[in-house]
Amino acid sequence: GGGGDDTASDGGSDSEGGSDSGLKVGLAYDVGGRGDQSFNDSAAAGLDQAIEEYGIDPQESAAEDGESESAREERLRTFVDAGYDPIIAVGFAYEAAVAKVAEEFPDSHFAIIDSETVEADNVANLVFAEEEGSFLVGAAAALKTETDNVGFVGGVETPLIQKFEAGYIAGAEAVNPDIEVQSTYLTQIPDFSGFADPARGKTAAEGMFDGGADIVYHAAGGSGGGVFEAAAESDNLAIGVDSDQYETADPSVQDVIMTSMLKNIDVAVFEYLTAVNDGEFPSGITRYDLSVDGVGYSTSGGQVDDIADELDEYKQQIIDGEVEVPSAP
Amino acid sequence: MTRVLRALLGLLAPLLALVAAFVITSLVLISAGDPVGEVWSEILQVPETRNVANIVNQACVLYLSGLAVAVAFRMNLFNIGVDGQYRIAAFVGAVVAGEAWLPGYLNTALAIVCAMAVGALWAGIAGVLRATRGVSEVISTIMLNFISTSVVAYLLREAAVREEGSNTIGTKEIPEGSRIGPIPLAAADSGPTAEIYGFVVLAVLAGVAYWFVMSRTRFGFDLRATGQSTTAAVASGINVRRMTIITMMLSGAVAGLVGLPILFGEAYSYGSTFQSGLGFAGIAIALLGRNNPVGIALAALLFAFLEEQSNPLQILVGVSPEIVAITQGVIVLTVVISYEVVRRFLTRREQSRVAKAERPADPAGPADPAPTQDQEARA
Amino acid sequence: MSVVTDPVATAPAPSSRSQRRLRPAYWWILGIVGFIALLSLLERVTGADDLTSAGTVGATLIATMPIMLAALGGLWAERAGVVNIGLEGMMILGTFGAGFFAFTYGPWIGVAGSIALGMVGGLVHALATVVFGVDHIISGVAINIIALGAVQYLAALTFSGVEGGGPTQSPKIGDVPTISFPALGDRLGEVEDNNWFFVSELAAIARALVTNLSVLVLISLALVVLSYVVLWRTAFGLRLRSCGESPAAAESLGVAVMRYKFIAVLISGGLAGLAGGFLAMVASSNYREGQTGGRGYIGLAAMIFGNWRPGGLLAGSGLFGYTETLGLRQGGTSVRALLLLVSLLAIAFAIWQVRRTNFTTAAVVFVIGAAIGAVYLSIDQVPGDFTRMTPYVITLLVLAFASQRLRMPAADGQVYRKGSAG
Amino acid sequence: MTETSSTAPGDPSTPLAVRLRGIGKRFPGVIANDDVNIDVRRGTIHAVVGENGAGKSTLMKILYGVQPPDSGTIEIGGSQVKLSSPADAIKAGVGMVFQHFMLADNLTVLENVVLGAEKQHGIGRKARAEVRRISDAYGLGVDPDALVEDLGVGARQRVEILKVLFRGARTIILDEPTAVLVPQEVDELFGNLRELKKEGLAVLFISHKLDEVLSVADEITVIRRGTTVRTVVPADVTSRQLAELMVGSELPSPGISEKATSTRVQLAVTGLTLHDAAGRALLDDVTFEIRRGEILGIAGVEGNGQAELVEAVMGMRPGATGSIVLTDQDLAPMSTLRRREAGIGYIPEDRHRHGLLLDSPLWENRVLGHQSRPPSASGRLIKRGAARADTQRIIDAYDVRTPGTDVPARALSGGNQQKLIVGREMSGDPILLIAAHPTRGVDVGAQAAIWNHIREARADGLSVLLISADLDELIGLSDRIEVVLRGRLVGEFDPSDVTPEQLGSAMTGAGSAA
Ligand SMILES: Nc1ncnc2c1ncn2[C@@H]1O[C@H](COP(=O)(O)OP(=O)(O)OP(=O)(O)O)[C@@H](O)[C@H]1O
Ligand SMILES: Nc1ncnc2c1ncn2[C@@H]1O[C@H](COP(=O)(O)OP(=O)(O)OP(=O)(O)O)[C@@H](O)[C@H]1O
Ligand SMILES: [Mg+2]
Ligand SMILES: [Mg+2]
Repeated sequence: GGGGDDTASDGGSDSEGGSDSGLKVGLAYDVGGRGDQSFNDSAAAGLDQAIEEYGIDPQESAAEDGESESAREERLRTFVDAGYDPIIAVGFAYEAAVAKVAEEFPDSHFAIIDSETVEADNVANLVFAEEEGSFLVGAAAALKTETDNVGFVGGVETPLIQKFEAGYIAGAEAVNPDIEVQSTYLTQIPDFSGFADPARGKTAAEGMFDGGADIVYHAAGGSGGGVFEAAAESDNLAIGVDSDQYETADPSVQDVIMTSMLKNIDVAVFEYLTAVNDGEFPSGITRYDLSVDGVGYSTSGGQVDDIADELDEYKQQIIDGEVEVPSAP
Repeated sequence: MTRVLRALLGLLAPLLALVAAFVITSLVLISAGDPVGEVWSEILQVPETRNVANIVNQACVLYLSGLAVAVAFRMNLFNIGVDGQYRIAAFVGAVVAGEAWLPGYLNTALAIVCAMAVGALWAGIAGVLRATRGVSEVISTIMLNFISTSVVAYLLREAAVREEGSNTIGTKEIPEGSRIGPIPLAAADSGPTAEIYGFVVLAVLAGVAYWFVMSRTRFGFDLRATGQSTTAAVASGINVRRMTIITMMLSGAVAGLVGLPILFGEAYSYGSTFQSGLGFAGIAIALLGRNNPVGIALAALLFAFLEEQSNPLQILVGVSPEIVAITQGVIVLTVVISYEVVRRFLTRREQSRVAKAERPADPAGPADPAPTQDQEARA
Repeated sequence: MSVVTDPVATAPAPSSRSQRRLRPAYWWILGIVGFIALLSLLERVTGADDLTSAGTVGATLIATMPIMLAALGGLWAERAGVVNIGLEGMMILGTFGAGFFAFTYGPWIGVAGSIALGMVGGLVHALATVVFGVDHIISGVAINIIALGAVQYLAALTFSGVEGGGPTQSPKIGDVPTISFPALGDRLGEVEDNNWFFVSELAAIARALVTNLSVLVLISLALVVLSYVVLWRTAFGLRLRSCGESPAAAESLGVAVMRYKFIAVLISGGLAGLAGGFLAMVASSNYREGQTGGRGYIGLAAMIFGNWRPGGLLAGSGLFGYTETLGLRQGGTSVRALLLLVSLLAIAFAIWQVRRTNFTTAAVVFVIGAAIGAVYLSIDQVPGDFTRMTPYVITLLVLAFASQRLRMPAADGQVYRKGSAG
Repeated sequence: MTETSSTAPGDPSTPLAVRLRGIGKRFPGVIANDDVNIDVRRGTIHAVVGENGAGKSTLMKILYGVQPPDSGTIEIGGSQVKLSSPADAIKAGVGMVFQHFMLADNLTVLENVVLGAEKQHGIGRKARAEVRRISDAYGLGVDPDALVEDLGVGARQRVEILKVLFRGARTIILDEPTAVLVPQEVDELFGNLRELKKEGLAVLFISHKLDEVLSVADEITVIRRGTTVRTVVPADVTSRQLAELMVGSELPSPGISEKATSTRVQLAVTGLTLHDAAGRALLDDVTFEIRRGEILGIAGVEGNGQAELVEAVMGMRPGATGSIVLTDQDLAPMSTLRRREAGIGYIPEDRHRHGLLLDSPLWENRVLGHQSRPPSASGRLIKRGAARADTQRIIDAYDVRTPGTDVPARALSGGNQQKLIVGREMSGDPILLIAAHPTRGVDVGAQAAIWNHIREARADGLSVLLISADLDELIGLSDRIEVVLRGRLVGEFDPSDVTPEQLGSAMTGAGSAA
């Protein structure tokens, strides 16, 4: 059977600790689904934690590449018809679908990640300040680089990924206005293979390392594995994205992951489900930014411990509004 | 007599294929340990009204794509580039419609014409390269697909309007007056989703036009003749180069329509989540429909049906919906195989009729075919 | 008498073919040397120093191999007269085969697994086209659909819930060994850094070849040579090619046409599968859904580009891998340098056309060349969107100038039925 | 039969090379062969004649293992054999040269020859030497490293024979080998055959040209409707008797041709010149006129510019210069279609490549080339009903044997396909007919019918440009003959007082122009 089923029910049966809340939660992933080692996985982690603690009854389904709008809508409707409530849509691709289906089913509840444009009483918008987290790892890169040259590899050139790029560049330039930041994207819309092509990711990163960079940050989903490999092979460093990739990466490349930009979708999903479990259905925008630790950077591996103070200072400045982080390059 | 037989066999072939696809898919499911019965009962259940609407809508889009491929196929040109053509055409159509230089439906008409023109020009590049430089249209359209991705991505970023806080970008929305209104499928209580694109009407018209041009006009005759034999076409006075360019452009113009039902009936703008990959589906559908307008329609409906019905598989049965891709592919393959079997049968009949006509005094008397001896049956 | 006919319809002039056959054997070497010299000149003029760096060469090798293997797969099938547009699907099967078998049993079994799964695709294609006489394009398209669906389905079945894996990707898989001569590499690196005209470029290439060179790259290159030897220097190859040139003639001489076609398509599938395996194991280190990214189609294009010859398809896929690599690495500067090259070549071509009194062609080409030159002068960096088009545009350009000399096997794509001899 | 062979033909004591007994072969609805009995003796040339579709090729394919017989036995060299593939036949010492050449154009002569027989001498140097040796021994003059594509028909034929000899065949089948050859080439071929005969080989030989058959064969077997009618010796029969044996009834005498030539010039070609890509002249300053009601025959060895001449007049060759005037219209700037509309009918040399859409029904083939004219079209539309009706008219008038107008052209035999083409090109009352090999591969009955149609139309004022490799046809039909050599017109002959031999020597450049 489809993977979502197996893993989800595994999680369910493990849930000794939680009281059986009887909640039926539907999770509609973006392309890639659970196991993409990227942001879908992050959402899945939040769900798993909720399963553990509240013993909810989950169901998952992933989008297919290039699918039609109606397929996304139908996915949500199928959840509704099958009695799932709430339904969490992972990714901005569901923006239009959630808007439409939420209107059709005012009694059901929805959450959408990465979109704040859907306005409805039964929709919660869980959004992130990716640029702020990226700012911090950009600053970290600038502090750590020995060549004053760092890189950014984006998977697919979308406004979302451009936010990562913009924050990263701003952070690097905040530390060193003269720093050179090389930046590239692997593919463009609608070719989303840039999130799944480690070979290209590796080539792009190698180009940056050969071009003088010694740290490369990726926001390229599955292609990021190639970036890590390129760093490992050339004795340089890389920065992970979304989750703490030091934890999940293969041991052979673990050491090159200096830090990761954390986008705590798991936290967002878990917090949302906690609220639901408590009987309230949040709606409207919840912004996960630095001030609530919705984004940040990871410290496992200890490679950024020596600059933690400087980074925390930047963090405070951003929270205080002293530093404005751009969200578009 | 033969016509009736032909029609019967024509129906038999796809049926055979469906059965074969059913069996093969079931075997895959069984060997993977998935619940075969549940999968089929989910897929084969009667769709609800809103699903019917989705199926028709999706089929409309696939139909146009299949038609675009078929136009070129009829001339033995293989337009793999419908994907790129519809993408760039839908983008231009969206920009034009979004700018709303003209009021109401004039704007719509202008956008449609622009989209078709852009599709035609983009495909025309491949046509010109083929006609004047002998470049295989297979390669050039593959290359043009990739190029159009970059071009559209670049232009989209230039032209995009981006809502504050949104992670998607898109062209300006088409004003209400220029949208193509939906056709409600059933009583209002089935909800707003049970509507089909108004564009379906245009798709049907496109199909009729295709049929008429191909089978009733001199242009269609020239096109088909060139497709069958370039050399005979040249000898009969057809300008093959011109036909190549025109046919590619025509194919591209139809490809230009592919994205428009979505654009005018649902999305109202071209953006990051616009449906992709329709051109490749069109190839399979044109092949499945044997370049025949009705066949293409049936193929498109079948594909759309399978897509729609498989969508909830993961949620309700726990089986990955990709299983229907196997079904679709197997159908394409088995349909052709069963047509081939039927064709051989008919050819053999034809042969024997001709032979009887050629030698009326044949001592064999009435035909007594001995199929076991037949060359082709052994092959 | 200005009526034009399709180039396909007019018989090719025999003399041009005879001339081509007389081309000396060292033509290739001369061409490569000339190309390197041209690039190193270009580097000096434009300052785009990534054009021939060891990194570029190494990445080019990696980017080239999957395309080349797919193209080689196409070559085998088409030389036997079967068009294989299903290369993409067989390649997809190969990526999964590598992912699954390498994960379960280790890298070499992974290689074997990718080949085996590719061959399964080849088997379906062979059954459909050779045995059932299905149109080759239809079968290929169907295989692409089936392969994609099957692999997605299988991956969801096998990798879900596995540590590090998921429905769309396998866990990290081991790689076949690589060969390195660090000492030699360092020496060559020094030469490269000295920036001597031509010598440094050669050193860069040599360095790429002695640094982290995957055994699979060597095997792939050996397969090209092997394919040439088998197809053009053995009786088996002659028979196989005769099935693509004139199956009726072959059958009339006792060649088991169906068997050769069948074998050829199987080998074709195996090579395409290996292309996928290479992608999963060497170019990256796991199976990922959508990993092939249309490289099977590109392989097909490279094969046509290479005139259905092993050397030619190597050049075609190399050009592709090279331009793609340039675009991905320091695309802005490198591709700008290429603009200068294209512009100058176009102008040279225009001048040559003037001498052959083709004034319209000359004018058109000259204007294009001049326009490209103007673009070159007016920008410092080519924007990212356009660097990514480079391989495709270059391929189109080269074909537009060279494709009339291409010649496919005479019976390519035709369905052959047994007993058609006579 | 001047030379002496080691064994006397017809001598029953000569050992048999091939003995066919009771061979039967059915195709769906057709009996291609039925109780065929033939004895072929060693050291003889044995001809097989019969109408189109009589079953000759089928029989030969059976003997060569391409198709299995349904019944009957085959003995080769005295022992019974079962041939289930050409490989078996080759092993048994049988070789075959097919009606349509079985050569791969893109391979070299050597590759074509060794294909399938690589075990004997490999595919390299040894094989090349062997090919040279055989070529020299039989005077075939074949270059092993030439590309087959670059060879003319005669040379291709010799390659085919070489293929057979290379495999050490003792029995050689030649299916209509002379259809595409000019007299000199035919003589060369016959010389080669006699050479083979002297070596003790047996030759089976099919031809529609009965005079040839009578001159070269030692024995002749006539096949009618799949059955052997009789085996005769050339000395005992005339070609007319042979023909009557073939059709099973008396042959109608061909109508006497009366000249209908007027003085009005219908077609005037002046200074027509065409070069190939390498700058070689394919047509060199060709100038001629055809008057109303006149048939101008063009004689020439294949490949001397006939095909180019026809295509240039039809407007299918870009780059041709010179003037072409039809009645008063200058054709030069016109497209092929406009030329057809101006009144040119065109019977192409290769009916499969240029004349037909093989997979389209007959009525669509009727439209081909007439898609802009009534009755098949009006304006931009095709009139299907009218086209069908007119196809039926052609079927009736030209005796095309077919069950209807909706069968695909591929289903018709060559002769019937040709009749359909002739009928189509004659409709719409053309003023000029360009006929390239109008009766190639067509049996005697159909041949006579086609000739009659051309003659009748000429009487009504049709001008004809006739290209043919069949010199008897050329002499019998033409009012005037021009000889073409290397793209130039080198001499004009009056058919009433020229012999094929004279023509032949002019065609090869040996004779001087009259
Ligand atoms: N493969 C086949 N399938 C069906 N019918 C066939 C096949 N081959 C031959 N025939 C039929 O068998 C008959 C004999 O054909 P064959 O080719 O032997 O004639 P032929 O004597 O060689 O004629 P021709 O003089 O035109 O070459 C024809 O009427 C044809 O319809
Ligand atoms: N493989 C085949 N399958 C079916 N029918 C065939 C086949 N081969 C030959 N025929 C039939 O045999 C008949 C004669 O074929 P053949 O090729 O001998 O024609 P032909 O009269 O010799 O014409 P041509 O001289 O143009 O070759 C035709 O009716 C054709 O349809
Ligand atoms: Mg015959
Ligand atoms: Mg014949």
